[in-house]
Order: sequence, then C-alpha cells, then structure tokens
Amino acid sequence: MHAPHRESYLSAGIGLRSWLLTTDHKRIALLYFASITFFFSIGGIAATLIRLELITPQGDLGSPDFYNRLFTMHGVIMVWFFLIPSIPTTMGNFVIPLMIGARDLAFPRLNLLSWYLYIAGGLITVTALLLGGVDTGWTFYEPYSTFYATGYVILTIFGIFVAGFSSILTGLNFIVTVHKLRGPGMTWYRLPVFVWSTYATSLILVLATPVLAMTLLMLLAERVLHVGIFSPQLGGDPLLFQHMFWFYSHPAVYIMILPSMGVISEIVPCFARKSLFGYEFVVWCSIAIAAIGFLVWGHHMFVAGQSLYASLAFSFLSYLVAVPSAIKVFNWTATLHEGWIRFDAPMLYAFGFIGLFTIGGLTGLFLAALPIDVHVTDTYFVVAHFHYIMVGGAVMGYFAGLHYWWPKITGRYYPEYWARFAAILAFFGFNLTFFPQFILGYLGMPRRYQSYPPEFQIWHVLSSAGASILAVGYALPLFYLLWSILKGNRAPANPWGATGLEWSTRSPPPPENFPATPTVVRGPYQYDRGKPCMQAGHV
Amino acid sequence: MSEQALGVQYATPGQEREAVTLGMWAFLATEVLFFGALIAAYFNYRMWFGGEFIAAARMTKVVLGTINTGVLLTSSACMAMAVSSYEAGSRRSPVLWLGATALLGVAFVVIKGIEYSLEYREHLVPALNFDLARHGGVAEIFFMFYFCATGFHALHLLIGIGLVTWLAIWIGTGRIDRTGSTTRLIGLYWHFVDIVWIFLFPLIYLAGRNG
Amino acid sequence: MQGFPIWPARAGAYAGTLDFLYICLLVLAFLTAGLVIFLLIFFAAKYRHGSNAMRGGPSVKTWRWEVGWTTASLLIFFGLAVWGASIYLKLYNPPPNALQIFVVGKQWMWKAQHPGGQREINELHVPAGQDVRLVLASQDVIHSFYVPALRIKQDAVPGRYETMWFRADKVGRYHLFCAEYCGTDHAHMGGWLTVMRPRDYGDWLRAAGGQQTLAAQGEQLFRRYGCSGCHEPGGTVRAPQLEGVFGSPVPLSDGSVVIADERYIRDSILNPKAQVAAGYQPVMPTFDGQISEDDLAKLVAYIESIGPNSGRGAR
Amino acid sequence: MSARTIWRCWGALMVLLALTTASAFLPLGTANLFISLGIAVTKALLVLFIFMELRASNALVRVFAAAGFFWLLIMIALTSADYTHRTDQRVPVDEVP
Repeated sequence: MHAPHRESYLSAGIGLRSWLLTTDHKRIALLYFASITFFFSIGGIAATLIRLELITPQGDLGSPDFYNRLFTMHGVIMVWFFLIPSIPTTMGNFVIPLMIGARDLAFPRLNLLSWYLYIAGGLITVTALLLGGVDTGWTFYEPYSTFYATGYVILTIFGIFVAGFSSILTGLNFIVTVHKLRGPGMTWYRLPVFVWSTYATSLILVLATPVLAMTLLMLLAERVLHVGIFSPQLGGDPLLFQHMFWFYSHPAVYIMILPSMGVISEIVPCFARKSLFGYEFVVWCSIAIAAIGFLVWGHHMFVAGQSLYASLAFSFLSYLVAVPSAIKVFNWTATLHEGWIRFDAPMLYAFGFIGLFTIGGLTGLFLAALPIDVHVTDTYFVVAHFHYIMVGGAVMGYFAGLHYWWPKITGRYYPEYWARFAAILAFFGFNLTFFPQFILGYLGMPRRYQSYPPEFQIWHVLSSAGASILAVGYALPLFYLLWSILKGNRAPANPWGATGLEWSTRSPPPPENFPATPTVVRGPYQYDRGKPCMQAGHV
Repeated sequence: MSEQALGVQYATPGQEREAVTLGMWAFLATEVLFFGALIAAYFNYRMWFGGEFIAAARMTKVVLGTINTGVLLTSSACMAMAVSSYEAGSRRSPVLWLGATALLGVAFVVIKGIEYSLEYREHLVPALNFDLARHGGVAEIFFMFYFCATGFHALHLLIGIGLVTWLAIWIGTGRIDRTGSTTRLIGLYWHFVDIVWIFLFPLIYLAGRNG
Repeated sequence: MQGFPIWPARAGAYAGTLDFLYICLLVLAFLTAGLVIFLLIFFAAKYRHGSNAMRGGPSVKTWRWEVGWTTASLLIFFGLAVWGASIYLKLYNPPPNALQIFVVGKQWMWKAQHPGGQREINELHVPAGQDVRLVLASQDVIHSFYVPALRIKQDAVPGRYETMWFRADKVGRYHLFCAEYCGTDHAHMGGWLTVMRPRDYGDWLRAAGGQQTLAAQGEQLFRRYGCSGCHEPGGTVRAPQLEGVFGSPVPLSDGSVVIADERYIRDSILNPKAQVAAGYQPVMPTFDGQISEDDLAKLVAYIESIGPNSGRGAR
Repeated sequence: MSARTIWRCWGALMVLLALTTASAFLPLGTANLFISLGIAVTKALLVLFIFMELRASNALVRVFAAAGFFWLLIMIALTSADYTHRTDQRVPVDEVP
C-alpha cells in the first residue's frame, strides 16, 4: 500500500523557507507541534521543581519568591501556551480539513499568521519569565498584580495578549471552515464528533478571548498609569477584575477539554469497531457545554465577596453544566457494549481519559456545592480537581490523539509496546500524583504554599513520587515518537480500520489532501460486524 | 485575499464570498465582546458608584459628542453608498463616496481631538493631569473608562480610515479584482465601528443630563 | 511525617454538618465512578477483539437510555444544589448577639482586635460554645481567612468589610491560614486559632490587658479626628447624630435606604459623598488614606457601641 | 440596496439622534437610561439591517451577528446579579423583599 515515491506534504519542499512560509494546514500543524512541545517542556520543568520543593515541609529549594515565580510560570505557560492551543492547533489543524474533505482551511494565510502570533506571544512571555519572572500566579488577581507584584508583569501580560489574537484567529478560521468548506455529501450529522467539538471550542475562542484581551489591557493601564480601575486603593472594585477574568478563564477550561472529548469520541468507536452510542446527543452536548460554560464563572468567587444571589445562581448553573459532560461519559461507556475491542495505545489513553475525566467531573460536583467550596476552594482539592480535568482529561486526550493520528501525520507507526507502556505509566503516575491532593485539600492545605505544616507531608511525598513517574510517562513519547519518524515501520492509509475521510487518503497525505475530492455517502463510525464502512464513496 | 485568483481551498467564487463574509461577521462578534467587556464594566460601576459616577458624565462635551455622532452616522451612509455604487459596477462614484467617508472619519477624529484638548485643559485626563481634589476619585474612574472606550474606538476608526483610503486608491486605479468581496467587508467593518459609537454615545454623553 | 491523616479536626458542630454532606457526595462519587470503571473493565474484557461473546442482540433504543441518564443526572444535581445552598444560607446569616472581633489582614499577618481592646497577631483566641462574628478587612491585597477545622473561609478584600461567623465547641488549637495568594510570605501568613473554655477566655482577656475597650479607643479617635465637632450636639456644621444609628435603616438623599452596618459606617468615613443621608449636605471631607484599618475598626466599634442596643442611644 | 433606502435610513438615524439627545435632558430618573438605550438599539438595528445588509443575508450570518450581542447580554446580566445585590449583603435573607 505504501508508496514512498509519491509526493507527500512532507516531501513537497525541504528548505526552512518552505516551512516558515507555508500555508499548508498540515505543515502549520507540525510547526505548532514543535512549538507546543517546547512550551510543554518548560511548563513541565517548572512543575517538576514545584513537586521537588514540596517533598519537605520547609521551603528549601530557593526562596519563597522563587517558588512563587515557579508556580506562576507553570500556570501561565501550561494554560496559554500549551493547553489552550494544544489539540485545536495541532490535530485540529491537521485533520479537520481532511475530515471534512477540504483542500485546506478557509484562510490559510491567516492560519500561518496565527502561528506567528502564538510563537511571538510565547517567546515574549518566556523571555519575561526567564529574565526574572512574575509572582502573581496565572490569575493576575487585583490589586496584587498592579501595585504589589514584582517582576515582569507587563511583559508577561503583553505576551498573553498577543497569543490571544492567535486564539481568536484560529477559532474564526475553524468556524468558517466547518461552515463553508465541507465536501460533497458531508452534512452536519455526518461530521465526526472531533469536528463538532473543535467547532464548539472555536465558538468559545471567538467569544471569550476578546474579554480577556480587554481585561488585560485595563490591568496594564492601571499598572502603567496608576489610575484606578480595579484597584481598591484607587477606588475600584477588585471583584470586577475577577468577574471579567473568569468570564474568559472559566470557558477556557472548556477550550481545553472539549477538543479532547472530540479525540476520545473518534478513538472509542474506532477501537471498539462499533458506531458511537448516541451520536446526536454527544454532538449537542459539545455545543451545550460551550454555551452553558459561559454561565458558571462565578463559582470561582464563592468566598470572594460576591453577592449571595450571584453565588446561588452560579452554583445552580455549575450543576447544570455537569449534565452534558456526564451524558458524554455514559455514551462512551455504552459504545463499548457489544464491540470488538482492541487495546492499542490510543485506546489505552482513551480508557485513561474516561476514568480520570469521570473523577475530575465528579469532584466538580463537590466544588459546585456552595458550603463545600467554601471549605476547599483555594486548597489542594481544587488543584487536584482541575488537574484531573486538564491533565487527566486534556493531556491524556492530547496523547491519545497524537498516537492515533501519528501514522497519518508521519506515515510511520510508533513502537506499539513502548506506547502502551507509556500510557499505563502516565495513568498510574497521574493518579499517584493527584489523588493524594484531594485528601490534602480536604485536610485544609492551601494552594500556592511553599512550606506547610508537617502533618501534611506524607501526602506531598506520595504526590511527588507520582510526579516522577508521570514525568517519565510524558517524556517517553518524545523519544520513541522522534525515533519512529526515522525508523518506524511504514503505515498504510488506514492502519486502524477507522471510517473517517482522513483515513481514505495516503499516509502521509499528499499536499492537496485528496487526489480527487471525495464524496461522503454515510455518517461517521459505521461498522458492519466489526468491519469499517468508509465515509468516502470513492477516492 | 480577494485581489487574487480564487484560493485553492474554494470550489467556486460564491463559496469564497460566503466564507469571507462569515469570517468578517465572526470577527465582528469578537469585536463586540472586546468593546462589550468595557461596556459591562461601565454598567456595573454605574450601579455600584451610583450618583457620583453619573455626575462625572456631565463633564463630557455633549454638543461635540452629538455633532460627532451625526458625522459618524453620515459617514456610514456614505460608506453604504460607496458599496452600493461599487456593486452596481461604477468606478468613479465609489471612489467619491469612499473619499467622503474617509473625510468624515477624519472630521470625527479632529472633533474628538478638540474634545480631548478641552478635557486636558479642565484637568480631566487621568494619569496626565487629573485634578483629584476638584473632581474626586469616582470621576477619575469614569474618565478612565471614557478615555479607554473612546480611545479604542478612535483606534478602530483610524484603521478604518486607512482601509477606506487604500480601497479608494485601488478602485480608482482599477487594480481591484471585481469578483472579490473586499469593498463589502471594509464596509461591514466601518459600520461596526459606527455601531460601537451608537452605544457609547448615550452611555458617555447622555448619562446624568436629566438632573 | 505523622501517619496518614484523612480527616481534618472538627472544632464545631458545623464541621460535622459539612462532613456529612461531603461523605454523601463521596458515596455518590464512588458509586458513579465505580459503575463507570466497572463497566469499562467489564465491557473491555467481555467484548475484547477475538472473544466469543454474543453481539448484535436486539438493538436497544438509544433515546430511552439518553433520556434516562439525562433526567437522573439533572435530578441528582439539582438536589445537591439545593442541599448545598441551604447549608450556605445558614453560613451566610450570622446569629444575633455574636461576639464580634475585627480581623485585619496585611502582608503577611492577621491582626485581631477583641471588643475589650485586646490585640493579637497570627493568633485568635475565642471562647468555646459561643457565636463569634469576624469582621474582615485588608490593608493591602486580597487575603483569605481560613480555618480548616471550622470548614470556613472568607476573602478579606481591601476597601470593604467582609464578615463570617462560626461557633467552636471543642477546646483546642487549630490551624489558621491565608488561603488567597498574597505574595512572598503567603505560606507564612497564618497561625493558630485557640478555642478556650469561656472562663479561660475571660482569664486570657484579662491577662492580655484590655487597657481600654475597642469602643473606648474609638471614642478617643472620634474626638482626635474631629468627628465630634460636627456629629455631636452643638456642632458647628449640621451633621447627622450618630447615637442609635447603628443597625437601623438610613434614608439617603437619592431616595434609597441602607442599613447602617459596619460597611456603611466605614464607607461613610472614607467616601462620605457616595451615600449621603437624606436632608444633609455632602460637606464631610474624605478620610481616605488618613485612617488605618485598625483605627477604622475602633471608630466603627464606637459607633456600634452607641447604637440602639447600647442603652445610650435608645429612643 | 438603493440610494433612496440608504438616505431614508440616514434620515431616520438623524431623527433618532435628535430624539435621544433631547430626551436625555428630560427629568425622568432611571427611565432616561432605558429610553436612550432603546433608541441606541433601534439605531444599531437600522445600521445592521440596512447598511450592513442583514436584511438580505442568510440565517447563518444573522446568527453570528446576534451572537456577540447575546453573549454580551449574558455577561452584563450575570455580573449585575452580583452588583445589584452587593449592598444588602449582610441583611438577613428573610428580610430582603
């Protein structure tokens, strides 16, 4: 099946210029892959140092200021330069045009511009963090960030501001692409769930990011000009900053998790050889999550001093947003029923995702209950909860997708046993790292503490031990995936027996994606007693 | 985009036209929330501070503000004329209408500049010379909003003036691709900047005039 | 290392109420997660590729399942929301006649002032079995007053008063933390809450030297800052008399009515023109930036002491 | 879109501008805010539907035109759920009307 002599998007040009000036969505996806891996490593190093510091109750790895800079760096880099762009800009960029039968995204040059904005913003922020860092935490709460914080606050925020434009333009590009570039026969209900969830993500990117941009600009104005907006010392209300910040930053959590849910919805039917249970429910749950996700931000402010009425409303709405997530979990589980289940690495990651996301989601129910939130907010319970969602959920999904589409992207198989080993390692390492943090949180260990009362130590030690396993689990793919680019076995067009359009073109795909525009004749994930029925009528 | 041949990703010019139109509207939705964040903050502070905040609005220049609103609305009508005559196939008339649009835009910016200089003389500019003892801290916060909102609006308008001027030159010299959507898209952008002002005007200039 | 602690200490009955909700949630979470994980493993084993399990039985109507689990989740979630809210409402409404203590957060310490004028730093002594109401202020950034043994937490926001209340039943020493990140020594901003038998508390109060009650100190400040020049009978300027005002409704010049609570008194000192009492001119100068949070607390305590419950202000 | 439509729309906008400015000076209390916002919404709708040709656009474009404003309303509504109730925060709940 493989045909090395035929041209692929990888061989279409080899100079640096052909990469840096490319408008091919597949090459831009690889640019993102490389840069995101870079930022993930920086954030990961910061996380390692944090866990190292917390093994003992005293602060012994540097000063308190150094620790404060560490967790700020970890948060800023991971949130804005890894999690938010991760799946949409890499896998989204690569497979969405392939999945809908398009030649490219609607605005290829805008797509390249998005990458440049992302990398510019990222480098500005990393520069600021390396020059001396910031000690505000990734939330930049007022009035701390205006008049009390030290370090390069302005530069860091400017970097995030620039990267925000990359988010907006990426989202806009996907929205238009999904609406206008679907190939013949590709109706909305024939779209793979990954396309739906990336579309839902794009809506959030377009509608939430500008609010962050304006909020950060006002923060900058206040810090530079010393004129009151949010700062109570100058007459403002610091809670307004929190409202505006979380209006973006809570939906941002759904920016991170929705694409991951999309990846899982691709992988589960493919490796169960069975159509996705409740397809319509799953896709509308994605849209519902994106919409309701905008209505719940106040649950970050239950003890911040917002009014009773706001707290009651936000608690109620927070429970509402949990419903579509729960429905998704039930649908993935039901998909397995009467399947022909295989356990390749992507499926192992997907199993990990479902388990961890379920725990993350269930602990969200604890946090939505007002009095429990009063006790555990700003403690390790919250830290554990959002890491279960963002690392156990979003990052597991990222690795699941990375392995799933790796043969399509590179034309090579990754080494299967190494990959399964890494997936299992990451799962156990993750649980050992973050499960103890739930206990710590309920015990009352506040977050962002460099030193802590000695009775908490045992759980911190377990957590740090887990983190070292997790670090290996995340570092391993870096090595074997790079190795497989050179030495891996060549992969055919459809190595997994999947049904989507992206599997009906060659691996790696030709620059024009499809030799002839495919016509779609059926919905996604159709299997006839375990045999795939391809979506494409002909290729 | 549109001054080139059809992009490879499109099958028909109609598809491209629909795509860029949708893209523009999605971009405008982003812009609504960009200004909207400021407007939401305004409403909350208006509720929170009450009388003092509204009283500060009385120090804005309502006559100049009203004239400026008229200028901007007229410029929008000229822009609509430009798009309409362009799509009718004319070459000279859209250039004239675009020229009128840009001139009115410049007039708006000049009047805005006069307002700013008056406010400077009255010590109403935060960070530069705001007279805290005379006007009070809440008024300073109001004027911070005033300068942020009108400043970002003016920035958008300046970009619009640049685009309109560029467009007039391209149409006039016949370098534009007639099948493209550029004219219509720039029109949409111009009207959007107008809509932002339509909301800023009552919030900034008309607040507190009843007392 | 000290073993594997699972439960935080319980210093009061409220901790038990909250733990009960928490345990119920835990049971629900374990059942749900257990069910999902059991099904994952069960299906994975039974329907693994190459197994001989029966497949393709009579197809189940999808929507029945969907409607079923959607409704079930909705009902359970709404029940939880209502349960949580009902506890929160109690937490929100301080009982009357609680012992009131002012707590000021600043980088990086908690300063407490008892009604008798006793002050302490990073320590808080309270009597067991008595309702205690804390009035929280911050001098710089946002802090958060957190006592895990009581299961309560409240941010101290600069520029306003926040309140919280609790009732500790069990004598002992409990951790007191700052839970909102506040800068360099955030991790060291805290200390101990000491719950004492009421008699011991009385002894402690005496030993801690209540030179003068908070209200008495406030009365001195009331003269030193010149408040009495206008706000007492025979003042040079017509200004509202403050006796009996505390806790009662005050009509404002814009037609609305506020309750003269700590926050109103504080705001009126710092920003007198914002909420002017009806019938008076906005002539009072602002004291913003001229009075520390400590002194503000004393002034508020004084005005509270001449409130309607004091006997002095009874009309 | 004909020149006649455009200039008639312009005329309507000018009339509304005069109305809103004049009404702002009438002592109507908070009603002034709602009148001026109502007129602003009308003006914006005129610009949207006539100048920006939403009249002739398909449903998709209209949805996107509305989305930004709708989300802005969410933001204003839920933040004001906080701000409108801030002052009576410590009034016992059963006494609040």
